[in-house]
Amino acid sequence: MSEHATPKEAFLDIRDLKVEYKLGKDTIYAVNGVSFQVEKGTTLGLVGETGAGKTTIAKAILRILPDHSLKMMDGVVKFDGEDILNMPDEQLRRIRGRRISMIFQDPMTALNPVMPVVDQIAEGIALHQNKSKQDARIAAIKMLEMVGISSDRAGEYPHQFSGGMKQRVVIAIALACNPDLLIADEPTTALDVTIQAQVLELIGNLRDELGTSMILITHDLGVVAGTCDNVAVVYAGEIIEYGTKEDIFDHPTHPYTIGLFGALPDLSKDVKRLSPIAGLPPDPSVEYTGSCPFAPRCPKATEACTKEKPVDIEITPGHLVRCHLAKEK
Amino acid sequence: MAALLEVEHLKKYFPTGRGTVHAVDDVSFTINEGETMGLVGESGCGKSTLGRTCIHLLESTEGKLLFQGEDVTHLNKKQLAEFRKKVQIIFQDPFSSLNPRMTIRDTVIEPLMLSRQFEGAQLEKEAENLMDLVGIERRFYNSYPHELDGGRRQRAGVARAISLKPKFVVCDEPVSALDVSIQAQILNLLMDLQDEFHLTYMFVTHDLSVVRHISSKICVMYLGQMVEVAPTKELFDKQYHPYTKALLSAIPSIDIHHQQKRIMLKGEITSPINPKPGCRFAPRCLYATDECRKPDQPLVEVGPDHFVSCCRVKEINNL
Amino acid sequence: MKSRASDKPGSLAYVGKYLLHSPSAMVGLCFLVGIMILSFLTPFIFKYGFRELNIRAQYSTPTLEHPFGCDEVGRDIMVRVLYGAKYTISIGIFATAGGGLMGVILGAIAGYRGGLVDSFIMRFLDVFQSFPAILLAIAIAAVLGPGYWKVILACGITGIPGYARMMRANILTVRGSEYIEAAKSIGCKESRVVVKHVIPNAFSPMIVSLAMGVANAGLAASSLSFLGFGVVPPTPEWGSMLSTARTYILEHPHMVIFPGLFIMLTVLSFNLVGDAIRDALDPKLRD
Amino acid sequence: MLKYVGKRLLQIIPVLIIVAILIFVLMYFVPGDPVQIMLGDYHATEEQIQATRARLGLDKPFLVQLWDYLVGLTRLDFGASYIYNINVGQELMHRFPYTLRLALYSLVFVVVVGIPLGVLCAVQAGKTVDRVLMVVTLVLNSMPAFWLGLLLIILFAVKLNWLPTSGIHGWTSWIMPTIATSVGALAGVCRQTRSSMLEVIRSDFVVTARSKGLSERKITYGHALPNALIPIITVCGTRFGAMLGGSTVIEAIYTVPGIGQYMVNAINSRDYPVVRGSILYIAFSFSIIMLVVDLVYAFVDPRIRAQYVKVKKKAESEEEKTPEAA
Repeated sequence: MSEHATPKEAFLDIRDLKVEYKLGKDTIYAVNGVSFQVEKGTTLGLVGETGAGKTTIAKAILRILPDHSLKMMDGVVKFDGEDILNMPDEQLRRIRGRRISMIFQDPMTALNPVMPVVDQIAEGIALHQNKSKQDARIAAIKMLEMVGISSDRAGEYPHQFSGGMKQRVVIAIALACNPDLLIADEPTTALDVTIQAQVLELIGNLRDELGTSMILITHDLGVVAGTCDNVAVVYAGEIIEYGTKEDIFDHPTHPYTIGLFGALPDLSKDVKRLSPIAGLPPDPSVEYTGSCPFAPRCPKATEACTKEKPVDIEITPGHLVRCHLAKEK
Repeated sequence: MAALLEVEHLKKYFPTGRGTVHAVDDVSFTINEGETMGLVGESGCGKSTLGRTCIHLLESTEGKLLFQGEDVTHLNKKQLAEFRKKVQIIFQDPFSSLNPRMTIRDTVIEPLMLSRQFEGAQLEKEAENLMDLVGIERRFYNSYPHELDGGRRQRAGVARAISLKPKFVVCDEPVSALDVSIQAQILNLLMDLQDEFHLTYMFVTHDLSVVRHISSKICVMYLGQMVEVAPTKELFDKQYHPYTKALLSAIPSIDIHHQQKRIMLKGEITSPINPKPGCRFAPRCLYATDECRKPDQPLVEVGPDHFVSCCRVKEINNL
Repeated sequence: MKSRASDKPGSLAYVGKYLLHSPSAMVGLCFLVGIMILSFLTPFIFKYGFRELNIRAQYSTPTLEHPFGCDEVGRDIMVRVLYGAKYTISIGIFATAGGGLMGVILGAIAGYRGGLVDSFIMRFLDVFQSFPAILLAIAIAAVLGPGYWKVILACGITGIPGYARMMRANILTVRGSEYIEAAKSIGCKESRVVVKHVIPNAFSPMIVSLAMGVANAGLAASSLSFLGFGVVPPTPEWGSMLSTARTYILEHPHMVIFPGLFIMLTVLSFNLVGDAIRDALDPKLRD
Repeated sequence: MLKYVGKRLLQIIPVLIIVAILIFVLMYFVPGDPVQIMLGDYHATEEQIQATRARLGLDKPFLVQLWDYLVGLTRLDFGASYIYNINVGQELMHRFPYTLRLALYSLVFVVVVGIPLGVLCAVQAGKTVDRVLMVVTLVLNSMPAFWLGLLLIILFAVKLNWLPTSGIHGWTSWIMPTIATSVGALAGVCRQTRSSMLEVIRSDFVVTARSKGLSERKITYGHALPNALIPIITVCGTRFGAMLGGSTVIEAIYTVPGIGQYMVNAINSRDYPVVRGSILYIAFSFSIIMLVVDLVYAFVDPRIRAQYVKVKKKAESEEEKTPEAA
C-alpha cells in the first residue's frame, strides 16, 4: 500500500482503511485499502458508481456502520490527531455531530418522521453545547432560518416539508454545532436539478462562511467540478486515481476515469455515440488481491494487469494513479 | 418528414380527495417519424403522465391525439388492440417493470405469442433473436429478474418493447436508475435500435445532458404545462422561457474552467391540485407580472419550430 | 449477481426447497407428519384402543404400561392423545384452506373490481371484524352447535376477513406496479392480466399468513372444544379431553398434562414451519 | 379530530344493527327449543309450555319478535334472561367490572413486560438473550391459554397451595387469571416489538441520530421506539379488545364472574337474550377499542394525525403526492 506524499499529519488522515461486511453467506469487500487526507478548509470529492464503497468510507469515518453486518474494519482514521477507530464510544460520541457531522443522501428517510424538525436540530445542540432545552430550541430555530426555512415552520414534522426543504433541515442538523468536518453523502442525488442547485449553493456558502472542511460523495462529475478542490475516484473499494480537480478533469489517467468521462453525455460537446465502459460493475463479494479490479473491463489491460495488483504511481506531484500503465507515461 | 404523433390541447386530470390534480394541462406538440422528442421537467411536472396518456395507458381527459394522421383519441377494444402493436413503452425502474415470477424468456415471448404472428419453434427463435439483439447473453434466458443486474433487466424491458416492431416508443426515464457506465450502454442500444427499425421515440427524463445527447427536439414541461419546445441545438443555444433558462443553468457542468453562473429559482414547485389560472411558473418567476396570472397564456413562436409559452417573452429577451 | 438454479420466486417449489434446508422447519414438519401417521396407526400399534375402558386402571398415573396414565374411566391417555392428533391438525388445515380460499376470492374481487363491489364486500367484512377472532368463533359455534365440521366452519369463517383484507391489499399493490402496465401495453387481455400477472404475484405473500393461520385455527378449535362448543366427548379431541380432565384437576392432575402438551407441540410445529416459509418468501428479514 | 371521532362512532351504529339482526335471525332458526331446555327433564304439560312461550313472547310471529327486540335495543333494553329472568343489560353492567379488571391487569402486564423485552431482543439481535427469548416466546405463543391456566392451578394451588384455585376472593385471586390471560399476548407483543424495532433500527434517521452523537439509549427509546409503535399498538389493542370481550376460557377455569363466563353458560343453556346481549356488547366494546387504537395511532404519528385533521392548504407539503407515478 502506498503512502501519500504528505509526511506531516493531515487534519483528517485515513490510511489503508479496509471494511468488510456480511451479506447472507457472502463477504462483501466494501473498502479495500483506502488512504487519503483532507486538509483544513478544503473539499475532497469522492466519485464513483453505485456499490463502489463511497458511502462505506464515509460511515467508517464516523463509525456508524451497522453493527449487525459489519465483519471487519481495519486501518487508521485519524481526525485532528485522534485515532477514531480505536476510540472509546463515549469519546467518539463527543466528536459525532460536534466536530464531524454528516449529510445523508435521502432526505425523505434521514429525518425522524414523528419528531418536530426543530427538536431534531435542538437535540444535538443541547447535547454538545450544554444548553438548556429552551436555549437549544432558540439556537435550532436560528439554524433553520440560516438554511432558509422560516421560523414559523419550526414545529412542523418532516412529512410537511418537500424534498428540498427536508434536505435543508438535514443540513441544519449537520451544521448545528459548527463542525470542523462535514461529510456530504450524495446530498443532492434525490433532488431535482433546480433544487440541487439551491442546495449545493447553500452547502457551499455555509462551508465557506464557517470554514468547514468537507468530503463530498457523489456519482456526478458535474457536481464535483463545481464544488471540490481535490478528487478521489473510487472503484471496487479502492481509490484508483487521486489528485486536484485540475489533475482529474484535465488529465484523467486511469482507464476507468477516462471511461467515466467518455460515458457521460456532455452538454458542451457533440458526440454521435457515447463510449460506455464495457462489462458490469465489479462483484463486491470478490476480493481482488492479485489483480487490478478494473482489468476485466479495461480496454488497455495487459497480462500484468491480471497477474499483479497495481500500486499508486505519482505521475505529477499529488496526482496518484493506481494503474500499471501509468508507469509508461 | 411526416408527423407520426400529433397532440392537441391534451389534458389529463386526476380527481383526488383534496381536489383535481391537473397533471397535464393543455399540451400540444408534434413528433415526426423517426425523430426523438425529449420531454424534460422536474419530478411532479406531469411528464410521465403525458407519456402514458399519449399511448393510451391512461385515458385523456380532454384534447386530441392523432397517430399517423388518424384520430386515436377514443378507441374501442379492437382498435386499442391494433394501436397497442404500434406503440410501446420502456419503464424507468427495470425491476418493478418486469413480472418477478416470469423468466426473461417468458417476458420477451409473451407479446410475440399474444400477437399470434408466431408459433412453436418460430416463437422461440424470434424471442432468442430479440434477446440477442438487445445483448442478453444466452445463459440469462431462463433467469428471473431478481437474478439480473439493472442493465440486463433494462435490456429485457427494451426487448419486450420492440418485440412487435412498434412505430413509436415512449421511453420513461429508461436510464435514470442506472449507473453512468451502464447508462451509456443502454443509450447506445436505444440509438442503434432506432436506426435499425426506424423507431420514433418520446424520451421522458429529468436529465438534460442525456436528453441533449439523444433527442432531436426537446419539450420542457413545468407543472403540467409545456413551457418551451424547440429543436435540441437551438434550445441549448438560446432559451427564451425564464424556467428553461434556470433549468439549463442549474445543470452541473463537468467543464471546470467555464463554470457558468447559475440562475437560482426562489422556492419550490407548487401544487398541481386545483392550480390558479395563468402561467404555473409565475409564483417563482423573476419577471412575473399581473399579466402572467391571466388564463389562456399564448404560445409564442420565437423561431422556426421554436415555441415559448410566456406572455412576456419579447420583453424579457429583448426581441 | 450469482445465478443459482432458477426457481420461480415465491413458488411452492421454491418454498419447499427452502424448508428442506431449515432445521427448525424440518423438526416441525417431522413432528406433524409423524404424529399424523401415528394417529392413524394407533389401532395397529397399541394394546389398548382409544375407547377401551379399563376400570382397574382408573386415574392411573403414568406407568410403563400406561406412559401418560389413564383417565376417569381407565382409558389409556397416550393412545387417546395420539389418536386425537388427527382432529386438531385436520381442523386447522381444513379451516384455513376453506377460510383462506373464501378470503382470497373475496379479497381479489374487492381489490380488482373496486368501486361499489369493493365497498360492499369490505363493509360486510367489517361486521365480522367487529369481533375478536376467538369470540367470533364462539359466536358462530353458538349458532351452529357442536360437531367436527361445524368447528371447521366456525374457525374457517373467522379467518375470512383477515385473509380478504390482506389479499385485497396485495392486489392493490400489484395492480399499481409497472409490470401490469407493461402487460397492458403489450396487448394482454384483461383476463390474462389478472390470471397471469396479478393473481400469482398477489397470492405469493398470502402463503405465509395461511401457514400461520393453521396454527391459530388449531388453537381456536381446541379452545372451542374445551368450552364444549367444538368436538365433544367421547371423541378424544385434545381440547375436549382437557375439558373433562379439568373436573379432576385437584385429585388427578396428570390427566391435564399430556393433551395440552400435544396441543402446544402441534401449534409450535405449525409456527416453526410458518416462520420458515416467511423467511423463504421475505429475504429482507433474513441475515 | 372531534369530527373524526364522531364520524367513526356513527359508523359503529350500522355495524351493531347488522350484528343485532344477524344474530337474532340466526339464533331464531337454530334447531333446539329454549323452552324445552328451560323446563328441563320433567314432563311439562302442553299448557305449561304454551304459558312459558307466551311469557317470553315466543309465540308471536318472527317479524314481530324481531321488531320488538330492535325497538328494545333503541332503549338499551336487551331483554331478560329466559332462565333467571334478570335484565341482561343490568347483568352485563354487574359483570363488566370483573372482565374489565382482568383485561386491564393483563394489558398492563403485557405492556410493561412485553415491550421492554422486545426492545431488548432487537438491540441484542442474534445474541444469546435474543435467541433464548425468541424460543421462549415462540413456545408461549403456541401454548393454549386454558392449558396454561390449568397448569398454574396444579402448580400454585394444588402443589404449593399459595393461591386460591378459583373464584374471586381478594387480590391473590387475580394473579393466576392475569398470567394465564396475558402470557400469549405478552409473547406476541414481544415478538412484534422485536421485529418492528429491527426494521426501524436500520432506517436512515437512526443513523442520523447516531451521527449527532446521541447515546444508544437515547437513540433506542427516543428515536427508534416511537417509530416502531404502530404495529405494537395494533397487537396490544387487538389483544385488549379480545380480553375486554371476555376471556372466556380463563373466566371458565377460574370461575371469574365476568362476561365471558356469562355468555358461555348462556350458550349452553340456550338463553338467547343473554347470548344476543353479550354478543352485542362484545361487538360494541371491540369497535370502541379499535377506535381508541386509531386515535392512539394519531397520537404517536403526526402523519396519521394529519389525515384526521383537516389539512391546511400547504402547497409545499403536497409536492410529493402528485400522481407522477400514478
